[in-house]
Parts: sequence; structure tokens; C-alpha cells
Amino acid sequence: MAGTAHKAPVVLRLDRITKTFGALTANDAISFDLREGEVIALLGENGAGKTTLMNILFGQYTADSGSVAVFGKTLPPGNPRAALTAGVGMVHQHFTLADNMTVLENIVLGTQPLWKAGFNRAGARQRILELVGAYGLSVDPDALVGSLTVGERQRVEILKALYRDARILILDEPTAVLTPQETDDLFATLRKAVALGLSVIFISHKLHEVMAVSDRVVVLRHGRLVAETETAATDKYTLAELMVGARIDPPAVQAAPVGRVLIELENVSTPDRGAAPGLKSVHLKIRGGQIVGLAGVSGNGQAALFDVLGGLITPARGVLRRDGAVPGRWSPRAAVAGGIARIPEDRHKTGTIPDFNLTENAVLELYGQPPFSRRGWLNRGAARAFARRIIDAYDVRCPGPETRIRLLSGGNMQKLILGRVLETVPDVILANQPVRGLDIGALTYVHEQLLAARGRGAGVLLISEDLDEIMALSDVIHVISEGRLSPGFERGSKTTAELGVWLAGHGFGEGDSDAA
Amino acid sequence: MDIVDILLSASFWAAAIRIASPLIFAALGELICERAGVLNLGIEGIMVVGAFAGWMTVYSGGGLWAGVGVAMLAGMLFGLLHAVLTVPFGLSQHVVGLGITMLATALTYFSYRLALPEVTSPPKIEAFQPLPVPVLSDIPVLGPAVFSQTPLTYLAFGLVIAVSVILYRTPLGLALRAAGENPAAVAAQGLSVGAIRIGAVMAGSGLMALGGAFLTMSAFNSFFFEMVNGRGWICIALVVFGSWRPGKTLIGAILFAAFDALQVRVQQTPLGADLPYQIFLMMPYLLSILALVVMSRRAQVPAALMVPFNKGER
Amino acid sequence: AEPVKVAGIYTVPVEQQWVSRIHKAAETAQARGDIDYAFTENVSNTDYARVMREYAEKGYQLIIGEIFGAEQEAREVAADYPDIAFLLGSSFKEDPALANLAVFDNYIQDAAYLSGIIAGAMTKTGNIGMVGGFPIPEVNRLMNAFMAGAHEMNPEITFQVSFIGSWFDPPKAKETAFAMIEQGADVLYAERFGVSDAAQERNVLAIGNVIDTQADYPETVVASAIWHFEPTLDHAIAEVKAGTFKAADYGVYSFMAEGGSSLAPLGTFEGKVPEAALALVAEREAAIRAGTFSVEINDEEPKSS
Amino acid sequence: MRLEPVAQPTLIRTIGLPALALAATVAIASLLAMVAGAPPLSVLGLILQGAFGSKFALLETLNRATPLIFTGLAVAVAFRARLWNIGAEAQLYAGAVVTATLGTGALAWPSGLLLPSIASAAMLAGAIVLLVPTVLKTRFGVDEVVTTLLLNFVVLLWVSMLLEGPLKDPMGMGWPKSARLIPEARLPRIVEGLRLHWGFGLALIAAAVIWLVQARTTLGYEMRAVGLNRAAAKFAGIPVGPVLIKTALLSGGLAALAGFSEVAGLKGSLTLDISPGFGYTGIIVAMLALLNPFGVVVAALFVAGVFVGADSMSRAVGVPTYLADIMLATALLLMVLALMLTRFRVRWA
Ligand SMILES: Nc1ncnc2c1ncn2[C@@H]1O[C@H](COP(=O)(O)OP(=O)(O)OP(=O)(O)O)[C@@H](O)[C@H]1O
Ligand SMILES: Nc1ncnc2c1ncn2[C@@H]1O[C@H](COP(=O)(O)OP(=O)(O)OP(=O)(O)O)[C@@H](O)[C@H]1O
Ligand SMILES: [Mg+2]
Ligand SMILES: [Mg+2]
Repeated sequence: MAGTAHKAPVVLRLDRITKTFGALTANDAISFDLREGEVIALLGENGAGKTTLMNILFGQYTADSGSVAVFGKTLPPGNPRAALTAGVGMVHQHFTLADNMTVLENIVLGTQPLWKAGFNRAGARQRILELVGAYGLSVDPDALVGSLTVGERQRVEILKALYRDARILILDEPTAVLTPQETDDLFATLRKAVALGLSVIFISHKLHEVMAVSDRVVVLRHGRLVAETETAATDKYTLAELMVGARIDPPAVQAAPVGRVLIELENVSTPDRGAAPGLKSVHLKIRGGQIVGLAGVSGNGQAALFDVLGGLITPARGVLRRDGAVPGRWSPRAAVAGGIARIPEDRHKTGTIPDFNLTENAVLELYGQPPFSRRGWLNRGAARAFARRIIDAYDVRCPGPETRIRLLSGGNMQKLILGRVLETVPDVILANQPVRGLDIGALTYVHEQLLAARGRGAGVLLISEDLDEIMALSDVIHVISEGRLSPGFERGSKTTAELGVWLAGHGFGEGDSDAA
Repeated sequence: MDIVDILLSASFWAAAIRIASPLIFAALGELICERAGVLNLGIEGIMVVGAFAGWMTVYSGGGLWAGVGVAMLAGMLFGLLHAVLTVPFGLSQHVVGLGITMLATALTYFSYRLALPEVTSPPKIEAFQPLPVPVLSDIPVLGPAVFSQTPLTYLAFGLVIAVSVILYRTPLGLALRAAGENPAAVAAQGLSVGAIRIGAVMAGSGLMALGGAFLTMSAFNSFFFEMVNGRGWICIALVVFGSWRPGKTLIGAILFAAFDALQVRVQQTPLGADLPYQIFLMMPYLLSILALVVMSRRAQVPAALMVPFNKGER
Repeated sequence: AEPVKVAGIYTVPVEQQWVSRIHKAAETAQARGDIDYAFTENVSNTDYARVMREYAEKGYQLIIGEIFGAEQEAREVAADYPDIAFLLGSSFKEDPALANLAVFDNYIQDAAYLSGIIAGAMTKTGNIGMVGGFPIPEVNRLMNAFMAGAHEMNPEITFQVSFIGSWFDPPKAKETAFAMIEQGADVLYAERFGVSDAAQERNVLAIGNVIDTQADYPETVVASAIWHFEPTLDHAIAEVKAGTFKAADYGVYSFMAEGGSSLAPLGTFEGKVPEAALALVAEREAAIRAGTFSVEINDEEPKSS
Repeated sequence: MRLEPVAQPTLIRTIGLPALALAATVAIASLLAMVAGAPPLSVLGLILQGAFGSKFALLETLNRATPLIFTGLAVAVAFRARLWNIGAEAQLYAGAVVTATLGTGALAWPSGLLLPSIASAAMLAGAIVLLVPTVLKTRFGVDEVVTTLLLNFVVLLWVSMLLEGPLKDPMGMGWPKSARLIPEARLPRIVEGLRLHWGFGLALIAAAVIWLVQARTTLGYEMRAVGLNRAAAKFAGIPVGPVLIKTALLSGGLAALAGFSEVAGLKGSLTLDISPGFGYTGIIVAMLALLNPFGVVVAALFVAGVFVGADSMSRAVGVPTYLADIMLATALLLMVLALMLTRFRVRWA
């Protein structure tokens, strides 16, 4: 990014960090240095130990052995406060903000002695506005955090670190939840920070970002550091291979015969949900043997569209047709029973029940039907067999079907969800951000499965913010913006730039999104 | 007298504020605990302890304010026990709370019986007397209603303001509110969630004990078994009613007390002669439930209420 | 002779007025050396029969208590221990088939009636406030007698009656009394703790009940109808000692004629009660003792008038 | 400090820690007995004797455990689905009222028909009492901790009203209690001459049934799913509202059975004080049992045993019997702590 920083002094030194959880070694004698003004990308599969390492560095976990030194001084283990005062700032994978307080209050939290009679709001606001200006982090200090978008929340997290004069910024998968535009803004901010002498470690599964932003790459595999290299001296494919330990090729898209319309929305509208718009007179057809890509910045009505098709809400206006007929009762159960597979956006909150084991999670949508239950009595054997089948067929890495799913990595959780919906051989698959946060291996696997379903004649709706993913997989692409849906564009009929125009909200004639 | 006359009289509002005072203390205490993320069902027992400790101090020769101090300390002690079990050890707040209520109540009765084995009529102390505020107490209606109360009532009102200021205007208050909303946010800023929660539960329990002490040192002048009589449970409702805000909780307490004062008076109207007295006693509870239905849409529950926080575990 | 082993089982703490009279009588008898006394207080009715059995098993000879809420079970226990004497407060009468169980109750309507006469004479507003715990017969009976006495002095008197739904909430009783004073009462019938305090603070008068609290409220409590449990208990002790204990209604030992109840001395109010009232009290008291006048026993819930 | 899960708790841990908790409780009780002027060393023996030392003591313990099993199950069922039912006390009384209403001669049926009918009606009444807060919760989002708590007061006053009104025993000489149940409406005694009745058997059956429901039926699965992650349950198509309502019906019904069993089994009539807080103690029982139905039986026996034993002990050594509640509370708090520590290790970091 800002040129190499070979001569710059070392600001952070990790020395033989080892951490075990029971029998598992999450970090195995990991050492590396971070220099002033340098950006290091930390790479690795899901569960490779990246977050663990960063939590140790920040003092939230205590390492079994090894040490962390910041500006030459060894940090006391297990003490976030010491890390903060030494100049380490961390943006967690899951944000640590209090929704009931304002941006300013979240930032000021913990920066002053607790027993002070009051705090200087005006001064704090002044300081925040300065930082906002210097780093290009637009956010209103007096907004309630609960009302912010994901991107804004992340900026608040970064501001929290900067407000404390952090010299080292750690970002754990910062772009996993950002829109492309927000990702660009984030990188712009990081560039400014580096120019001002800060050093950065960031974790990402998106290799093009790694190539674009970092100076150096550190790769972890199974808790061990397997490679450390200058970014300039490597490429995406090499990195992918280093991470997984084997070569990974993107799945090939074979031609498939287009079938009949499986599900269709005609002139459907739904009410707005708080800040997120509902659907506005949407027309959509999903045919067999097709992947329909839905491009768009998150929060533009994707959730509403997914929920309408998935049975969670019924259209306020317009009709939904399944196989040409309007279904009598539209509910998640009706959708599932009718052969619709749903892969939700948030696997932790809506996709699984973290404290249920794999077996119980596997039958979450099917428990009410034979063979999993009869007349209200569960057949646990059938459920276990089903879970075993998914574990084997979909390569879910876990100790066994009795493991609580909470203990699985995101990628393996996602594979279980994939398995549970695909095992019923659905003819419609709704996939909302199915590869978010997944490592390249898992991501490729999910894509392969979607393509395979298409190959056997299923229709797939793929919702994603990643335009590259959409362009690579989709037969037809729609763009969604503020609840309006663009016409469907055939594969290859639009360039990235042309779609970008639609993404920015242009091209939707007032009320005539049915212009397909 | 008809209801309108009652509602317009200063003595009615004076009674409402008297009845509200112990509730204000204890509800504020519960509010502090819950804002930090801990449901404190020990409230009923801690009020009993406060009632006894304060009264006993004065009875054995201490000053009234010394009694107030001892009551708070005793409450904080049980708060500490509650906090140690629920915060670092993360035990169920339901069980610990009810256990503390049982323990505190039984220990109090046990101590009372040991201290005063031979008494068949509980001894009295010289309790707090009404202290009219100069000038202000001469305001019509408001004067006799609000400014002719005992010092403890003024303290209760003062505490509402103090707690509001602390919660919304100080670093400590920020940390406290954050601990009840998202403890990870507190930990990530280098503060100890455990220390904040323990502190909050102790402080809150101290206030609950004050609420109990009000009963024996201001509302009345001797200690009786079972005299707290469910007031603690009411306070839990008041906190929800007040959407976890001190000001609204105060209003809730006064409203509840006003219903109570009103039912006593309405019982003597012709209406009262026809209806069973239980209907009147039910009124404050039923109206509270009704009020909750009306209020609930806007209520903001602390997101981490009843969720223990253990770093390194999930 | 050996002191009789007596056990008391009470469903409320011994501070409760009603129970305090039993407890006090037992302690007096113990001080006299007549009995060996142990007691358990605050026993819930669910546990009552168990506690009875425990004492019975331990060799107590006389068990006293109150079984209003545990009638049936208590009688079953008594049937299982025919050699032990049970003297229990009960709304029901003795059962000849259960020879070892005698019943009592606080029949002090005589004294309550006389205190009503005094109250009737002392009220200037003609408005008397009455605060009770629960409208149980033991409370209703005294309130009704009191009201009858007051009407004797002045049939125009009106009463405000309230029940607070608790035996132990003096602050609530006090607030209820305040409300009555605000609505014109100038004499209060103090069934619960807290009422006399309200009267004292607002400079109105109070009439005590079951116990004498004038020492605590010298300017306030005019007269009190007092229950003396001693005749009841002493009679039972004597029967046990003599081996003649039998099913009987000991209620009569609470009557004035038996010394079971009395009007407390006027004390600080000596000379402040109108002569006419005192004369009427004296006349009625003599008639009661002579058996020529009896106060009606009315257990119905009293209502405001 | 930090808690770390223990993968394989050793036997010493699983047995030793609870034993330690009990030992500490006895030590505290002995100390308090000494403070009150009684010989401390006899305490343990007297407790054991008082709780289990004779057939009478043992049956009394079972007797007191009976309503606690019902309320414990009621709470366990509700808490599994994260329905915070703090109102088992009210539901218990609702069941008791129905029992007293139907069992005093309103229905003159033979026992075999009458008892099941009364029990079902009682369950229905308890269910309705919990249904109100549940519907307020699913419809209006009203916090059920508060509404169930407040309803305890309302229902108790309502019972008081009934006992001084329509339910008052005409032959009761004015005391606020119901008439006596007819013999056909009484649960028979298990042991003739002692208080233990078939309510206890019913409680054991209820525990087994609830275990079956939770572990083996789709309803049990749904209740756990709704409790653990409402959003995911809803997404998967589990009808959250109806499941909560079914949970409420089951939970309220179980609590009502406590009232039924106390009135039809133990007391034979209804008074205002048939429950010394069984509804609240049920919460403790349920949590002590980690919401497991069979655990509820064990926990209820434990709670009852400690109380009966300590109560009898304090009487035997002549100290105020409030010591029994102190012991019970101490035992509960320490036991919950010990049970947690069998599964987690404390790390000081
Ligand atoms: N608190 C914990 N207790 C037990 N095991 C843990 C804990 N935290 C992490 N692990 C284990 O350590 C391994 C590394 O986890 P870590 O969170 O560091 O992965 P990661 O590289 O950040 O993965 P991802 O890319 O999905 O974010 C995982 O396999 C997990 O099983
Ligand atoms: N208490 C724990 N015990 C075992 N493993 C844990 C525990 N806590 C976390 N982990 C592991 O830590 C890893 C990282 O957790 P994290 O929350 O980052 O999920 P993730 O794998 O990144 O999924 P996602 O990307 O969907 O958020 C997970 O793979 C999980 O295996
Ligand atoms: Mg991670
Ligand atoms: Mg991840």
C-alpha cells in the first residue's frame, strides 16, 4: 500500500504464541513482527486460529505461552486495558457496541476515570469530529448506535480505537459485512491511517482485497504459521493454495437447459421495515436450471424479497405464484413442504440454534414430518441418521452429530445448513449471502453445490453483495435498489460498469420496474 | 367525598408520596441492578434486612442517620453475595435472587427473635418526623403534599435526580448502562464488566435496604415480621413500567401509591360499601398490568439483562 | 408436682395481638412453675399437623394453638394421640368423639361492647374509623360488639370499616387510618398496629383491642377491650394435672364473667370520659357479670355505614 | 477470574463438591444454633432424624415435596421455552379453587370419574391464569416476569374474595375457608394414618410424562427451540406464538395440579394459606434440577428434606425455627454453586 516499510521500526512483536482449547491447538508457536506504517493481512481457513491470535494480542485471551511486545515493551497477558494504553486498537469480528447509547458515548466509554463527576461532551465531540475529518469516517456523534448501519458501526469501532490514540489497528474480517462501497471507504481510511504512521493487521477471506491493500501476508493453517510473504511477491492463487494446502479451482459453469417458471412474483409490494425499504411493485421469475443473481447493496430490500419467497411474510400487494398457482397458505412450513430451500443470511441468529446439536439442527425444518416424527412423537434414530448423512455427504467437519453446533466454525455450520436444505431435493433454492465469512475452500464448495442443483433442474436465487460472485454464477441478474427490482439481464449482457449504474440506483423508471 | 374531591386534596397526594417513598428507593435500586444487566429478585428480602438493620441500630442507641447508614451497609452485604454468585460465577439470577430473599428474610427474623426474645409487643423508636421545608411548604396543595414530608422522602426524591445524573452524565453511568446492554463493549474498552456489575448490584441493594428502612424509621416506628409485604415485588414491576428510566420509575411509583391511597378512600364511599374490599386491594395491581400493556411498546429492555458475561466462553 | 409440658403452635409470630395473649399467659404459667413451655411460631397451615405430631411424639402433655386453617388435619392428629390434651383455637365446637380436644376462641365481645360505649361518648363528629386485618369471625365479632356499644350511646354514629388484607403491615394500617381521619373520623378502633399511631399523629382518639397499649399512646388510647387468656389456660392446666381433661368449649373462659376479658382502666383518661358513659358502662358491666345482660355474638363482616 | 468447561468431570468433582456444599450448610447452621445458645454438635444428627429418621419423618418429607414437584415441573417446562413464569403461586391457587368448587358436592360422581374431572378442570384453570400473561407477551410484548408476578397478588385476593363470598363454608362458623371435600373427591392416602397421599404418585407420573414430552415429542423439541433461539425457530417454521401458548397451558396446568393435590390430597378444604410460597420455591427447584424433569423430583425431595429436617432440628434444640429457612436458603445457594462448579473450573487470570 504505502510502499514497503522494511526500514521502519518494529511496533509489535508476537513471540511464539501458543494457545490450546482442550485438545485443540488453536495457535501453535506463532511469531511475527509488525512494522510502523505497515499493513499485514492475516489469512487462513475458518478455524485456523486468526481470531484467537488477535484476541491474545489484545489481551482478551491469555496465551498458554509466548509473549506480545508493543513498542518494545512486553504486555501483561490477559489485560485489554494494558493493550489499549500501549496503543493497540481492535475492531472485533462481532462488534462491541452498546446499542442504547450514542456514538459519542460509545467512543468515550472507558476513556475517563469512572469516578469523575462528569465528562466533557463538547470536548469529546470536537475531538471526534476532528478524527472524522482526518480519516474520512463519516458518522454523526449524536446518533444512537442502535440506529446505525453495519458500515457506520464499523466506523464507530475504528473511531473508538483512534480516539484512544491507537498506533496499531487490528481489524477482524472488517469487510465480511460491508458493501463494496463501504469496503472502498474503509480502505481509503486505512490508507490515511498508514500515511499518518499507524500500523494495521487485518483479517480477510477475500483475496483480492488482500492483494490490494496489504504489504505483507501471514498465512495460518491449523494454528500454525505456514507462510509469511511480501504481497508483491505472490498472487491470489498461491495464497489460496497456502491457506488450504491444496490447489483450488473456481467451479466451472456448465450450460443447463432452462425449465419452466417455478416461482414468480407479480407486482409485489411489502411494507418498509424501519430504515430498510420494503419491496416496490416487484416482478420476478425464477426458472428451473437457472441461477438468478440478485445484486445490490445490502439493505435495499433483499431481506424482504427473501422473506416473501421463503414464506416468512406475505405480500401486502401483488401475488406470489408457485408452479403457476397462488398458494393458499404461505408460511415457512408451506414453503419448505413445497420444495423451497432457504439459506438465511445470518447462520448464527436465524440459520441455526447454537445450543442444539447437529442432529437437532439438521431437522429444524423437517422435524414435523415422517420419518422424523409420527403423530407428534420424534424418531431420534431417523434424525441422527439424517445428520450423519449430511455430515458425510457435505463434508461437515465436526466431532459427531451430538456436538453442539455452536462449536463449529462458520463454514461448517453453513455446510450443515446447505445439507439440510439440499437433502430434500428442493426445486427452488433461496440463498442469501451464502458464503459470507467463509474461507475460500468452503466458499468454493458452496458454489459447487448451488451449480449442481442448477444442473439437476432446480432454480436458484443467489443474493449477494459481491458483484464478481454474481457475475460468475448467474444466468440472469437482477439489481435491487431501494426496494425496486431491475429487469433481468442475461448472462454476459451487461458489464460490471453497466451494472454499477443500476446499483447506484439509476435506470429504474418510476414505477415501471416491470419493464422486462 | 367523591373521587374528584379526593384527587384534588393535598392530604391525598401527601399520602401518595408517603406510600411511594419506600417504593422509590427500592425501585431505584432495582433499576441500577437491571441497568447493569442483573435482575435482582433478592429485593424483597433485602428490604426486610434494611427495615430491621436500620430500626435495630436506632433501637440500640444509634442515631437515625446512623440507622440509615447501617441499613444500607447491610443491604450492600447481601448485594455483594448476590453479585458474587451471579456475576463471576454466572449462576441463575432467578435462583440466587429468590435464595437471597429467603436467606435475608430468615436471617432477619432469626436475629430479631434472638435479640428480642421476650417481647410480645415490638418496641418503638423515635422515628423521622415530618420536616416542612421553609417557604416551599406554604405553597397551596403542593406544599403540604410534597414539602411537608420526612427527610427520607426528600432523600428519595434527591436520589432520583442523583441516579439520573449518574446514569446519563458521568463516565460511571456510561459504563453501567453499557454493561447491561452489551458487556463485550465494556470489556473491549478495557473496563471490568465484573467490577461494574458487582458494584451496581451492591449499590442497588443498598438502596433497596433504604426502602425497607423507610418502613421502620419513617412510615412507622417499629419492626414487624412480614411488614415489607410484597413491596419489593411491586418495585420490579415499577422498573419495567418506568422503561428502566429513573424519572419514569418515579412517576410509576407515585401513580401506584396514588392508586393505593385512592382505594383506601374509595372504600369509604357508597361504592365501597357494595364491593368486597379485595376488589380495592387488587386495583393497584390490575392497573399496573394495564399500564404495562399500554407502555410496553416503547419499553427498552437492557439487552444483556439476565445474561451472564464470561470472557473466553460463549 | 411436676410442671405440665405445654407446647404452643402458632401460625403467626407471637407479636400478633391475638397470639401474644396466649403466649403471655403461657409464659406467666411457666414463671409460676406450673408448666414447662415451648413454642413454635409462624408455622404455615401446611406444616401445622406435622409440628403437632412432632410435639406429640416428644411427650408434651398439653398442646395449645390455633387451627382455624387446619381444622380437619389437626383433629386427625388429636385422634392419633388420645393421651395428649389439645386446647386449640377453633371456629368449631368440641367433638364428644374426640375426648382430648377442647376448643376456645376470643369471646371478648363483652369488653368490646363496653369500649364501644366509651367511644360513642367520646366522638364529637359521630364518625368512627375501624381498621382490621381480615374479616374473620375473631375480628368481626369484636367490631360488631363495639359498634353496638357505640350505637348505644348515640344511634346516629357512622362507621368507616376497612380491611387491609394483612396482619402485619402497620404502615398500611396507618395510611388507612389517616384516610379515615381525613374523612371525618375522630375516634379510631385500633384492631391493628399502626392505627393508634395515626390517631396520635393527628390528635384524635383511639380504642384499643385485645391488648392494652395506653402506655405507648397516653394521650390517644382512651380505653381497650382486653383479652385475658389466663383463665382458659389455667383451667386446662388444672384439668390436665387432675387427669380430667375432656372435650369442651373453653370459649366461656374468655367471657367477662369468667375474668377472660375486661375493660382496661381509663388511666390517663380518668376524668375525661363523660359521666353518663361511665355510668352506662358500670351498669352494663354489672349486668353482664350478673348474667342479666348478654352482648350479641355476631360474626358477620361489618360494613361501613 | 474465568470459568472453563470441564470436559470430563471426575467422580470426586461430581460427588465431592455437592457434599462440600452440604457440609458447609450444616456447619453454618451449627454455628447459628450455637449463637442461639444450642449445642452445635447435635445439629446434623437431628436434621437427618427430622427428615428421614422415622417413617413419619420420611413421609412428611415426601409430603412436602409433592407440591414442589408440581410447581418445579411447571417452572421447568416454562423456562425451557424462556417463558419466565414467576406465577406458579397464582396458578396453584387457581387449581385449588377449582378443586374446592367442584369437589365439595357440586359434582356427585364416583371417585374414578370425579378425581380425573376435577384434576383436568383444575389444570385448565391454572392454564388460563398463565395464558393471560402469555398472550400479553406474544400480542403486546409485555414482560411476563412482571405480569406473572403481579397476578400472584391479584389471584390471592381473588381467592380471599371467594372464600369470604361464594366459596365460604356455610358450616364454617365464619372462618374464610371452603366446605370440606366430599370423600369421593379426596385423593386416597398411600399409607393409612399418615398424611402421604396419592398426589405424590401423581407428581411422579407427571415428571415422567413431562420427561417424555420434552425428550420424545415434537412439542418438546419446539419448546426447546423456541427457548434457545426464537428467531431461528420462527425462520424454520416453528409457530412460536402457538408453542408459547401450549407451553403456558402445560406449565399453568402443572402448577394447578399442585393446588389440586394439596386440597384434594392433604387439606380436604381450601384456605387462603395452603401454599407457603410453593410457587416461588418451585423456581428454585426447577433451576436446581437444571430444568430436567427427573432432576425436579430429586431437587424437590432435597428442598423438602432440608426444610423438614432443619425445622424439626431447630425445634429439638430450642432455637427459633427461622433457622430452617436460613438452612434451606444456604443449602440452595451453595448447591447451585457446587453443581455449576462440577461442570466448570475456575481460572484466576
Ligand atoms: N473459546 C474457545 N473455546 C474453545 N475453542 C475455541 C475457542 N475459541 C476458538 N476455539 C477454537 O480455536 C480454533 C480457532 O478459532 P479462531 O476463532 O481463531 O478461528 P479463525 O481463524 O478466526 O476462524 P474464522 O475465519 O472463521 O474467523 C477453532 O477451531 C475453534 O474450535
Ligand atoms: N466456546 C467455544 N468452544 C469451541 N469453539 C469455539 C468456542 N467459541 C468459539 N469457537 C470457535 O471459534 C471460531 C470462530 O468463531 P467465530 O465467531 O469467529 O465464527 P466463524 O467461524 O468466524 O463463523 P462466522 O464467520 O459465521 O462468524 C469458530 O470456528 C468456533 O469453532
Ligand atoms: Mg475469526
Ligand atoms: Mg468468520
